[in-house]
Amino acid sequence: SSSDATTAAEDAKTGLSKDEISNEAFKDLFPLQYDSYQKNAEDTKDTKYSGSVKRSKFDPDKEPYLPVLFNGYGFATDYNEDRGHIYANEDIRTTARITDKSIGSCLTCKSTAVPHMIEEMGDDYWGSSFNDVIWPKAESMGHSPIGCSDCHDPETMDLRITRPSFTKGMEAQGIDTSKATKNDMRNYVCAQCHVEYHFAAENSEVTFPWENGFKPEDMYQYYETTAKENGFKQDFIHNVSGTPIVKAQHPDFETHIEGPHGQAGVTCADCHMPYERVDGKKKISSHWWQSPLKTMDQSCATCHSDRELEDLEKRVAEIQDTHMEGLHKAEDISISSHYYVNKMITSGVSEEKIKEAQEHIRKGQWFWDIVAAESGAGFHNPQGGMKALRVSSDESNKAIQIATEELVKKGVNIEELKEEIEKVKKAVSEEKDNAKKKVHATNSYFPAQQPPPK
Amino acid sequence: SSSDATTAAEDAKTGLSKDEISNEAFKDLFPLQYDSYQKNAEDTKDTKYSGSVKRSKFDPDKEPYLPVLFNGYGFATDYNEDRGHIYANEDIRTTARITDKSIGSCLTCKSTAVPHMIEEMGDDYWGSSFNDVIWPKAESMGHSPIGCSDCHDPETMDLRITRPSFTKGMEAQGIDTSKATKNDMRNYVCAQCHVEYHFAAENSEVTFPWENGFKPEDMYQYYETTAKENGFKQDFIHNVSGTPIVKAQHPDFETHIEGPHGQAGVTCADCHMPYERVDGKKKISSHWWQSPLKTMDQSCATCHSDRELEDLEKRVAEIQDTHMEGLHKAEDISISSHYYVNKMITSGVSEEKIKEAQEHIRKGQWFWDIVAAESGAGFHNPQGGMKALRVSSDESNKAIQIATEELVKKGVNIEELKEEIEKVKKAVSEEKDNAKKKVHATNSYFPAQQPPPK
Amino acid sequence: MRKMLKKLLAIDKRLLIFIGLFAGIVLSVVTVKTFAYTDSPEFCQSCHIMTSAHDTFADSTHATLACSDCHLPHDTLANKLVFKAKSGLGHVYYNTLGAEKIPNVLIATEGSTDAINQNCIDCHESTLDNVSHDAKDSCSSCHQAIPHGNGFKTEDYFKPPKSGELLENKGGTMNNG
Ligand code: HEC
Ligand code: HEC
Ligand code: HEC
Ligand code: HEC
Ligand code: HEC
Ligand code: HEC
Ligand code: HEC
Ligand code: HEC
Ligand code: HEC
Ligand code: HEC
Ligand code: HEC
Ligand code: HEC
Ligand code: HEC
Ligand code: HEC
Ligand SMILES: [Ca+2]
Ligand SMILES: [Ca+2]
Repeated sequence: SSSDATTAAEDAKTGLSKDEISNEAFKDLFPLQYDSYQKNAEDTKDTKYSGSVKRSKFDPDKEPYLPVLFNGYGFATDYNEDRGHIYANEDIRTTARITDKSIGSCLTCKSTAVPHMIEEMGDDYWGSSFNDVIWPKAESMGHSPIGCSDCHDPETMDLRITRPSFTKGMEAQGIDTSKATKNDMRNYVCAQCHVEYHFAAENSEVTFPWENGFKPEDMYQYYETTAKENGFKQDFIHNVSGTPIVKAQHPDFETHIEGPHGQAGVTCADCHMPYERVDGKKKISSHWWQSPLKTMDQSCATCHSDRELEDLEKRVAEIQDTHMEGLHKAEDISISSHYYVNKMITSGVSEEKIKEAQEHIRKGQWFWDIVAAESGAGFHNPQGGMKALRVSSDESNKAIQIATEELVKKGVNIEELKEEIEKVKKAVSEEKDNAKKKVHATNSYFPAQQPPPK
Repeated sequence: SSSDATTAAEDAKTGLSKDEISNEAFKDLFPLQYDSYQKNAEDTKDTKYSGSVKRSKFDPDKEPYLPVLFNGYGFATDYNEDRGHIYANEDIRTTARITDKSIGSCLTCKSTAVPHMIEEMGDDYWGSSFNDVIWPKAESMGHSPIGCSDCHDPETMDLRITRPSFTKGMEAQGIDTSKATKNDMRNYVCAQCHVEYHFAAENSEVTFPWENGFKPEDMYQYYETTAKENGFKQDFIHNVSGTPIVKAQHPDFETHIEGPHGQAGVTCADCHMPYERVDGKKKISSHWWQSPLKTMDQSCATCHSDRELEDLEKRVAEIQDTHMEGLHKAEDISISSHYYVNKMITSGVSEEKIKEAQEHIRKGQWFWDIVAAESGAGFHNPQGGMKALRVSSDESNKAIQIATEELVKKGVNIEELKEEIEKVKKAVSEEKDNAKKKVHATNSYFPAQQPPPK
Repeated sequence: MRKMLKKLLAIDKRLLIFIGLFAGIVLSVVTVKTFAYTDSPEFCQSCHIMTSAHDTFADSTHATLACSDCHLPHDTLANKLVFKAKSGLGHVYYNTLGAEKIPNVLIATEGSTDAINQNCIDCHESTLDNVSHDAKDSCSSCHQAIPHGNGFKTEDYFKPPKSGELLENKGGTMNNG
């Protein structure tokens, strides 16, 4: 606050190289933050809807029907609860979603080597082979999983943005990130990664769909216009309904920023990196990123000191329960819509009507997925989440209505169709092997619709 | 807090009779509150979604399709924006919803004479003729519109409950209102009137459906079980679809109490009766009940002093815009569902299927109406409102799906049906005379379905 | 607080030194000057953990008051002294012997909230008497930000960061409250 301090601060330097990417190099200078960071490895507790236990999202108490909903895509094979930053490299190496076709872009949010690779390789980074080129290179550079240099300038420890995709995404909305305030930066460092993205058709660059805004409908509009014009049409063709689907991924920043806290100027770091007293008396920003429900006395009480924490916790649970109930309803309607359209295809309904129904499925899936992929189980934006689920159900229902009309015209028995859908769902949920659930999503009544791989 | 003060308070008496019901009797004793009350007559400004201008809810910028949605009920004829308490008697006298068949219960929330009439007449009060018995009696008793004695004990000015329906409604949920805290009372005095009600089948008593809770789904469950067992099946039969409909009314208390403010212990009076400095120096509770958006510096700023009021106002607008957009979508789907079922009836579909579809229409209409009838345009509970709209759309869509299947089987052209629905909506919205809009809701293609009056 | 004292008594010989030290402070209130000093914002702020409470208070409408105007009971002098000694004991204990037990977020204890509330009422009596103005358990239920509440996000947060400030603060001198 005093201007003397400012001058002093400007001269301060860590003595580290500006290219430092190893967490260990920071250890002696910042032992408190380094120790705090190490706790990311210890935190292995579940909360009601999240937490840090590496277990499958397909578990019966989570989202057992995802193998149907993502059928035809890697997310139907292997998809786990996320956990601490320290595991990022381990987890990307072991996921079955990485195959020999995977590209450099997949490392973008996992390793401290990425900014240097982009600098060195230019646009070649994005499309290079993950297994053959990018991973070995990162290892040889001595990288860390999501580490100090991803958020801090090693020379000055200033917060900084290291992923160009973020800067470009904000620019598309007219926001100049170089003018960011201290408060902004406490959102922005997270918003480099905790956001929805796709790979640009041209060069596989990680791209954020923010041109029209951060709301689900804004991003959908982007995918229907600019993305298509640039050649990006879908992430995958759905194996049940043949629909071109845009997969949503962790839009934590977009959701939060449009929610009650984001709109009030509260930032990710306020809840996920609360000040904590360590080492006797010193206060640091926690570098143990986890569910704030585990640290409510630090994460929430600073602002909500007038409320009993127990009441507040109950309130969060209410918000999340309402949200998750809505999510499961919307997913269920989406499942039906896929099978109705599968039946349209096998019953010889006109291409035109099938396409019309698929448009609604695509939109319906986007609007529940953008909510399912978000990590707060509704807390980051309660009204916004529920709105997305309302839109989702409406769209899936429209697909079902178009299908019903055409199927009855073709003499299809709708009762039988409904029974067959229930049978598939039963088969999927009874399959104990999570990796095999996806196999039961199609059968002789509902044959697979995905075009054979090129 | 100090025990001397308490004793003093206990002895304090106004000198007024315990049966005083005229506002004017309080004037000299409490000139500041009395003057504040008088301002209810002056406040004649609109806000974006509410305000105090007496104008039709059917105006194009409000809810032009209500004459379709309430077709067959008084609310399709005359329904206005509510305004100050001081107008309550004038407005009940002039509304076209009062006919020669109207009963005493309709005065329950409008006049200070009501508690005495109930005392005097017992259960005969509820069902007596409004025009012939109740209104003349209230006039002769020298009543006021919603006045001091409705909320205060005239002898002590203590807050009190004067409407037995409220006490009974709370009892059904196991809440003993005689144990209310001071804070509770600042909700309860309003919750005597600003709540959902129906007339009991047996004796027309004003009854609150709270047995299972305050959420829309809790109240709906009550109407599907206890109310039916007690003989209450519907408020009216819908003239387009023949569905037995439960009309929702002003559930402001139920909505607020389940929302973020209600759950945090904030009360109606905190926002709608903020402390204000009048007469140079003295502070009173404002008795000018109106939209708090007109007095944000008193109503909101004390609690939210850490936020810019402009930002807060923008936030309210965002919440309300999102909410009202969802409401209009849900209403639109509900309209379609009514017409689809009308077509089922005229196409000779089986009674059983018609009934099934009507069940969904009934539920769908309840879930948007409980939100439309609430006065905060979504602000009193943003997530809860959006959830109700999600459920509403899902139910209306189910009705449409059942209808589509059956209608196509009967060879009905769905495209034509959709066009006819658009024509009706156009006719309703083009009719300039609000009272005549309802006439265009039925026509030769969609004949009226209401049973002839008994 | 009572639990705290029990713990305190259960510890070791340092206790004696500690009590002696504190008794000294309490006794020295015989001089009016010391008494006034230990009431002042400067004294409270001398504990580095109080910085944020002080800073937020310092640009509030109540900046001309002493901390103790709010934080200590004023009904009787005896009561004030006992309260002061008790909570003072707590604060000093934390800062000397029990540092690792200092909570991450300071929240006023129930006892001190009651004292604070009575002080609000005492000062503002004249404007409160014609209106109950006591709907909630405490004045703070509505006046959430008086006098510390605006502090979590100082204006600083809404300016561009100063280069090097995190480095300078690496040991954690920031936001001590
Ligand atoms: C724009 C940043 C970004 C990109 C690009 C990205 N991820 Fe992630 N990834 C994240 C974030 C943030 C999380 C944790 C949040 C979550 O999953 O909810 C995560 C979590 C994961 C996890 C652990 C949890 C799980 O899903 O099983 C795996 C594995 C993973 N990503 C693999 C990949 C692969 C494979 C790709 C490329 C197809 C990829 N990531 C591309 C940001 C990204
Ligand atoms: C994912 C982003 C991220 C990573 C990774 C990260 N930090 Fe931080 N760090 C932050 C944020 C945000 C702050 C708070 C800055 C502020 O308040 O302006 C911070 C603050 C700090 C501070 C300032 C003092 C304090 O505690 O507030 C130091 C020192 C620091 N970090 C060191 C490290 C070290 C060492 C590592 C690696 C072990 C690291 N950081 C990794 C985001 C990160
Ligand atoms: C460089 C990319 C990147 C940045 C920057 C980043 N994250 Fe993450 N974050 C991830 C990935 C990837 C995961 C999942 C790791 C895994 O599951 O293996 C993750 C996981 C998490 C988790 C889940 C932890 C758990 O135990 O379930 C939280 C919480 C989190 N991040 C918060 C933040 C916050 C807050 C910030 C900013 C201060 C931030 N992240 C910055 C990539 C990033
Ligand atoms: C007002 C507090 C608050 C803010 C601000 C906030 N979050 Fe959260 N976040 C939560 C809560 C509460 C949860 C739910 C945790 C649970 O259910 O266990 C959560 C969950 C998460 C998770 C999943 C944690 C887990 O256990 O798997 C991630 C990742 C996450 N948030 C990232 C972010 C990011 C990135 C931002 C900023 C763009 C952000 N959050 C802003 C409170 C907050
Ligand atoms: C930096 C300050 C800050 C932090 C930290 C914070 N909040 Fe909030 N919270 C706010 C603000 C500001 C609002 C908006 C209302 C207002 O202005 O008071 C709010 C609103 C809320 C609401 C009501 C909105 C709704 O969606 O129902 C809940 C519940 C809530 N917070 C819970 C939490 C929980 C739980 C945490 C910790 C995980 C938390 N908050 C952390 C500042 C904060
Ligand atoms: C349980 C209390 C209660 C009962 C019983 C009640 N009302 Fe009301 N009335 C209200 C409240 C509260 C409002 C203002 C809130 C609103 O309409 O949003 C209101 C508003 C009105 C208005 C003015 C606005 C409008 O709707 O045009 C009229 C007229 C009215 N009521 C007529 C009636 C009639 C006729 C009946 C009997 C069928 C009746 N009321 C029964 C509580 C009640
Ligand atoms: C619709 C309910 C309602 C009506 C009608 C009403 N009051 Fe009040 N009044 C309240 C509430 C609520 C309070 C706040 C009480 C509290 O906080 O304990 C209050 C407070 C008061 C107080 C205490 C001082 C103050 O201003 O807080 C007086 C005196 C008073 N009202 C007089 C009147 C008079 C005179 C009338 C008629 C002109 C009247 N009231 C009509 C609800 C009402
Ligand atoms: C005895 C019944 C009754 C009680 C008690 C009551 N109201 Fe009302 N309220 C009504 C009626 C009826 C109307 C509509 C009058 C009209 O439009 O003619 C109304 C209208 C309103 C309006 C709309 C004013 C406008 O200008 O649009 C507000 C706001 C309001 N009430 C708030 C409250 C609050 C807050 C309380 C409790 C402190 C309360 N009411 C207690 C019956 C009541
Ligand atoms: C946290 C503040 C807050 C609380 C608490 C609150 N309201 Fe409101 N109320 C609002 C706002 C904001 C509006 C929207 C006004 C607008 O759109 O102009 C509103 C609107 C209304 C209206 C319509 C006003 C008009 O202009 O027509 C009525 C009636 C009403 N509320 C009654 C109640 C009742 C009864 C309660 C308690 C059961 C309550 N409110 C609790 C803030 C609040
Ligand atoms: C008596 C205190 C009080 C009053 C008066 C009050 N609020 Fe709040 N407000 C709260 C509390 C408490 C919360 C819940 C979050 C928290 O604990 O800070 C909240 C939350 C909010 C939120 C976030 C929740 C959401 O739904 O997004 C908004 C926005 C808000 N208030 C606006 C208003 C407005 C506008 C008014 C005036 C019309 C108002 N408040 C009046 C105490 C109050
Ligand atoms: C105008 C009255 C007033 C003055 C003057 C005042 N405080 Fe406070 N203080 C409060 C209130 C009110 C609370 C919060 C009580 C609650 O949250 O219930 C509080 C809380 C605190 C807390 C607990 C942490 C927090 O921020 O909630 C600390 C520490 C504190 N005050 C220290 C001080 C110091 C040091 C001074 C003088 C520099 C001071 N106070 C001056 C009224 C005051
Ligand atoms: C010797 C260092 C020191 C001094 C001097 C000091 N405090 Fe504290 N204070 C602390 C510590 C340590 C805590 C946290 C322990 C706790 O919660 O009791 C604390 C907590 C508090 C709290 C929150 C807990 C409670 O008791 O309600 C308040 C309020 C407070 N101090 C006010 C003051 C005031 C007022 C003064 C000056 C009269 C003051 N402090 C002087 C060290 C100090
Ligand atoms: C020792 C006397 C004293 C105590 C104790 C005190 N105040 Fe004040 N307060 C004042 C004075 C003097 C002013 C006028 C300051 C001004 O207008 O600049 C004031 C102004 C105010 C104001 C109006 C200005 C504003 O900031 O909105 C409010 C509200 C207020 N006080 C509330 C409180 C509350 C709540 C408490 C208890 C937590 C409290 N006061 C404790 C003396 C006191
Ligand atoms: C239910 C909410 C609520 C509670 C509880 C409350 N206040 Fe207020 N207070 C207000 C509102 C609202 C105003 C603003 C009036 C205005 O802007 O005209 C206010 C204004 C004030 C003012 C401003 C100066 C003046 O006299 O107009 C003072 C001082 C004050 N309150 C002191 C207190 C004290 C002391 C207490 C505890 C006994 C308290 N308040 C409890 C809501 C509350
Ligand atoms: Ca997790
Ligand atoms: Ca109104």
